[in-house]
Amino acid sequence: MSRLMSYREALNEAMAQEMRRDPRVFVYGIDVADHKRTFMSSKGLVEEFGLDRCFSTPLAEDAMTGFGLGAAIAGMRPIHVHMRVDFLLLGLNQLVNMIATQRYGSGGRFAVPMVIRAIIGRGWGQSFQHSKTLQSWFAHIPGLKVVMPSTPRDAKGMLVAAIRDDNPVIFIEHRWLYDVVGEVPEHSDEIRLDGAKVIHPGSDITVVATSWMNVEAVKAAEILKKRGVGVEVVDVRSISPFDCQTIIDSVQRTRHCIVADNDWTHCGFSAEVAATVYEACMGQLRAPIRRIGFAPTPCPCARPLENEFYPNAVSIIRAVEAMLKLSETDLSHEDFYSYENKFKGPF
Amino acid sequence: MSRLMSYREALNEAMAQEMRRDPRVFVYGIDVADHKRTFMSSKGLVEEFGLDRCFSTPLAEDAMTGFGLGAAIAGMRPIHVHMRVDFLLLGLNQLVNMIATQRYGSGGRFAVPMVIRAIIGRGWGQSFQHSKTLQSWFAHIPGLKVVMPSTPRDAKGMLVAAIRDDNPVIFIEHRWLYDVVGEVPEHSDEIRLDGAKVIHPGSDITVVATSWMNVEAVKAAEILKKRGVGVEVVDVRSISPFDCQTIIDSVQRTRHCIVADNDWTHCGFSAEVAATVYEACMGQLRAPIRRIGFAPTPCPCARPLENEFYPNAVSIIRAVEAMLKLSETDLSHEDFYSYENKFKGPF
Amino acid sequence: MKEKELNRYLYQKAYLIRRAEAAIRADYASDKMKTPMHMSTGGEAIAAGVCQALRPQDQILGTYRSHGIYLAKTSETDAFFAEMYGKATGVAKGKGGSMHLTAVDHGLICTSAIVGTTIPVAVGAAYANKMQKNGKVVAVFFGDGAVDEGVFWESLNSACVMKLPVLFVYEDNGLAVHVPAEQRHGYKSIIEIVRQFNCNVFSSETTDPEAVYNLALQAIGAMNKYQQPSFLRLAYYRYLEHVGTNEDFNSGYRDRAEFERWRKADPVELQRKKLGKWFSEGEITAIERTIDEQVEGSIKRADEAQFSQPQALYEDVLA
Amino acid sequence: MKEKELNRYLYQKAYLIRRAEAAIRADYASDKMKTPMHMSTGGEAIAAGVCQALRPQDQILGTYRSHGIYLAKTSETDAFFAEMYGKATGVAKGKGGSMHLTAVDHGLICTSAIVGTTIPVAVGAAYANKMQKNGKVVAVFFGDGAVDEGVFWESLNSACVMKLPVLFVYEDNGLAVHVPAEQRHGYKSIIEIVRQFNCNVFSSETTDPEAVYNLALQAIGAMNKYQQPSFLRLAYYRYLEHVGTNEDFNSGYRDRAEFERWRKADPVELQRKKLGKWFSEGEITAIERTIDEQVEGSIKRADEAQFSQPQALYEDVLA
Ligand SMILES: Cc1ncc(C[n+]2csc(CCOP(=O)(O)OP(=O)(O)O)c2C)c(N)n1
Ligand SMILES: Cc1ncc(C[n+]2csc(CCOP(=O)(O)OP(=O)(O)O)c2C)c(N)n1
Ligand SMILES: [Mg+2]
Ligand SMILES: [Mg+2]
Repeated sequence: MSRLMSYREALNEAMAQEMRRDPRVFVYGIDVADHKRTFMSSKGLVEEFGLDRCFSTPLAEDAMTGFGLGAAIAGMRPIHVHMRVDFLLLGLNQLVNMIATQRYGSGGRFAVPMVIRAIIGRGWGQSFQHSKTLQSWFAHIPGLKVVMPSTPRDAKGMLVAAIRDDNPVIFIEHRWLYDVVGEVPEHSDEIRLDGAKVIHPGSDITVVATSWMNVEAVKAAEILKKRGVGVEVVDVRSISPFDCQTIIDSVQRTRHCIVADNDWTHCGFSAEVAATVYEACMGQLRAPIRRIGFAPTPCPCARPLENEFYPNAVSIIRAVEAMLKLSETDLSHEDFYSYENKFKGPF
Repeated sequence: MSRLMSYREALNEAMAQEMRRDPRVFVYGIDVADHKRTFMSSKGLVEEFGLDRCFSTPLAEDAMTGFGLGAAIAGMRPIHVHMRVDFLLLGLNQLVNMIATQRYGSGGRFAVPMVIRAIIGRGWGQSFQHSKTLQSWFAHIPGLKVVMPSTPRDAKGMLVAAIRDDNPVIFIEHRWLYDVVGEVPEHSDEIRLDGAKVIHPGSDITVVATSWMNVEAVKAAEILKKRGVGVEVVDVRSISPFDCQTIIDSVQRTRHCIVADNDWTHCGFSAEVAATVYEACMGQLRAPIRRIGFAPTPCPCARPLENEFYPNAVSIIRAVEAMLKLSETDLSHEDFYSYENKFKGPF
Repeated sequence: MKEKELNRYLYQKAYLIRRAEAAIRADYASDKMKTPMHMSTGGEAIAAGVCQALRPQDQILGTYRSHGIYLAKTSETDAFFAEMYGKATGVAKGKGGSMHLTAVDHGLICTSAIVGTTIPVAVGAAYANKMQKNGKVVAVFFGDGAVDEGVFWESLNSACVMKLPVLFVYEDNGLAVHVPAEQRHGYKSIIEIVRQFNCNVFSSETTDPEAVYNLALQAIGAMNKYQQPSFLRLAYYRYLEHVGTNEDFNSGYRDRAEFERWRKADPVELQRKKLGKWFSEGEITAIERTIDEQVEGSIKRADEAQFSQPQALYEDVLA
Repeated sequence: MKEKELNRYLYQKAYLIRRAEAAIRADYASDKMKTPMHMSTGGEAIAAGVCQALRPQDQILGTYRSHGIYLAKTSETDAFFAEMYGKATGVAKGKGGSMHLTAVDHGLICTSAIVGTTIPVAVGAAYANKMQKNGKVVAVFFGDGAVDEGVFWESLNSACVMKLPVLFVYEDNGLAVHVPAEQRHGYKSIIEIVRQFNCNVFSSETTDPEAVYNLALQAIGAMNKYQQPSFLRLAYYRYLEHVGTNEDFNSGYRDRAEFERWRKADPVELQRKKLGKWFSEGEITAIERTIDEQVEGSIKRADEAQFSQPQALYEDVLA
């Protein structure tokens, strides 16, 4: 049975069901147990499972990352939550030097079942210290899994899978997705952590997108469909392991590829996608791959600059038109609803 | 006037000359002033400039990274030294959230003239916590410059340029290079921080290499030259800003490209190079680009596994042969001297 | 400085902060200021008192909650409000917003939205000053949440071992977002801990700007005398929500009664009362009117100013 | 446990560590052990005493300098030496080397070559134990360099506020590589600082394994009684160079005379002398011979064992 629910509720349900099923699962992080409950994604957990299994910690990201590792080795299944991926920069020593290597370094004698939820995404002029994504960083390190679900269904199914996985999983959530509503099954079915998915079919061009950029890409696809242009949107979902085959299959059909990554492009995940697609589709591409991402600058605060910094459906439409040598679509009557309004002020 | 000197001596001379020239320059970091002087690269600096300008610090990478930022804004030109790039993982919050953004965040009101020297490279079974490179991480972040010189001449000239640059520069040194000897000018001439360089000419195939992989690539080129195969080696030198034009020019001549990066490949700098070259050379490449890097695992300790983990001249030779559809060269009489012997035990 | 003059300055600073934030509160709902606001209201004594004790060439650093120290150190409101409105005339041309204030000419080095991050930066600036023998004092403001972070301890330890002229100003409101200090601190008293370092320690619960000023002078004096850092703990009550411009006494994590207690010793009112000793009510009102006009003028200019041009996005990344 | 038995156990542990490291020293120059060696020699009392105070199910974590605690906790040498020689039969199949020892069945969780990194891991393990109500004690060993790092303070604070059963063992040799503590610590006494936390504090300069054992028992007792962490400072002298198997008294940063002073109270000799109370010289020698043979046998097997196959490189990355 499926019901409609928001991405936020889907995350919440995944955690609640897993905590009911498995007493080893617990959730912790700065402010997770306060009345705002990490944008309400941990709503009800304190009430149902108590402060032992859902708690706020001192402001100590480095230690609290290692804390999760210790708890995982000693038999628990921790979920560490970061209100902003930027704060995880304080925990990278533990993540990279310790968490990613401990199974290998013990010759496989133990596993590290741990989930790190990190929230990304635009806010309200939050500027350069609250706006990073960093999926290419995490994916670069062997020993970590990295996923970025973009629908409520995937949010639930992939979070369930991540919690049950015996490896460290970095689970990256764009906050504008929190209010996206979709069908979500009641049961806690796992959705695999290593599969891309075609979320909008089309035969003229492939747009490979991550996280929020899928919403923008689907919007672009819907608009272009009206003039008969078929945009296939592939939601990468898993950054590492990376399911390149689904993408390659699509590009081999459309022979055109745009990568719309929710991040900077230089040395980013979009480079990995482009390099992989080029290699597999040598001689089959009709045009060079176009990579779309953040402007190569720190993120500015003021709205007009911020709007320049972030790519969106319009950037994708213009890139498709350029690649397919089409005239510019008249967008003056299109309604580009922004989820940002749901996150209105102050943060 | 040029003399022969080692990479180690070249680094030392660059720092000494700049410290003589500019009283604002100082060098600091864990153990920089002890009797081992960071593999002797800071030899003589304490004696000539005193402990105020060359000092060891508490073990506090996070604070000491921010310390450099503060000193730079307040008028100094700090050089922060890390015996291992892996230790810089403790300073990434300062590096990424603060150092890379402060100029932007002040609307350009001040600059951050700071050099971070980080040593990389194989040692003596040092395994997974002392073997990372991370150039793609640094290069991914706007606001940082990232360089990896591979010759004594470049070590000196680029370190001089980095010290004089008004931006934060990450200066990555492979320890096996420390004993490489070459011509180095006496004067402190700057070598630009944004230029790749052809270090071995050839017309059949381009090998784009970073850091130590240049030594391996040149060795491969010399061996293959004997059978008439022309390998052009391009030393990237600058990871960010990235001089793609020199590479593209070479590949457009040779129509074959191998990227030999001193790092993991997934979401690494080699992906950026490949994506960029593919884009610029659409329809001109005779074969898919081959990316060579570390095995996708943490670095193991035991020598036979370590040897599998690291690519070398032989991996490059085999890749060239495969791409050019040549038979395997007989390497049984080749002498693959390893600089590792100079770094023999224990670290 | 004469007592009268000193107290007038202190009031001007405190009133300016209160007044400027009131103006932000009044216009924030219009959505023109698209930047997350962390208000200083309630903590004016600290900003006014410490900044008054510093000289123009002395340097300060702060957090995302730094309207107070910006205004107290600079007395400037044009570039301040322009930044709140995201305009090209702002301190950072609109690139930084409320959480990233700089005023290099006035000695405000920077403020930061990542907890604890400016503490080591202050230590480095102190080192630079020591090397340059310029006699500058660096003061860094941070909260009771920041001391949870390892970087505070690394910085404190490093400054103490290096004997650097840095003043650590611990702004103790007992909360990190909504989590009280008792749930985050595994000790009874931070000052007893810091006392064990080679550091001078001062502490007070006062809301009187003048008392803060005197304590800051002492702390700076000790720093110079003993050639080691000083640590100054100052308690205050955060009147408004953690981020945003509203009260939040109905959200359950704290009690309005506590606010009412602190409100009785409101720093701005307290300082105003003291002025009565030297100034008539009319004179005080005149001081206030001048500041009101300054603020209103700055807001008007900020509102009318242009945003940075789109290409400004790409500027200032590298020198 | 009877005093006699206890002292024999302590001597067996101390002698095993000394003997195993002597064997490493003897063969290191042959280059068969291609892994950076940080020797425990001189610190045997700490490893033997603390591990003797722990039960088999209790857990420990350490640093790159952890031969001592591995041997004291496991009394095992086959997998140990195989790891030194990089062989498939090693604790980590040769993937870890000297700096990365694990022995999950014996309660050794892990050791790490990045200073300070296992401290928070211990705190997390303590939390897991508390949740699982399994009564296990976690002890984490770290040096006087590790407390320079912020993560020590974050971990200490978190363990204190969460009231976790974790024993912090501060192995104080006064050096981080070659830099003395005075040049890194901005305070006189770490234990006075830690006393200000909600933590039981113990400290000693003893090199007597039995004294360490007794102190560790006290520290664990206090931990259980007061339901809060304990901090145990134990001084010792590092006999050999920071990394490597040689002495380094000629490199100028420390004095052989200091070594000679400590050498008079050498932990292994001290414990051996005490055994005279219960054992004849012949009995003691027999104890030693058994260990000698164990070590020699393990080295022989390690030397003869196979390296992991090349494809093993790719195994154990993910579960
Ligand atoms: C490293 C980091 N972790 C978490 C946050 C989220 N955060 C923002 S403010 C804050 C509380 C800080 O409390 P305190 O230092 O007492 O300052 P106050 O807000 O009370 O002025 C937190 C946890 C952050 N900005 N940076
Ligand atoms: C984070 C980090 N910084 C620097 C180093 C280099 N390093 C290795 S051991 C060491 C000294 C540690 O001293 P201490 O904690 O006292 O341990 P000891 O070696 O004395 O046992 C340093 C600086 C490291 N391994 N990790
Ligand atoms: Mg606070
Ligand atoms: Mg030590």
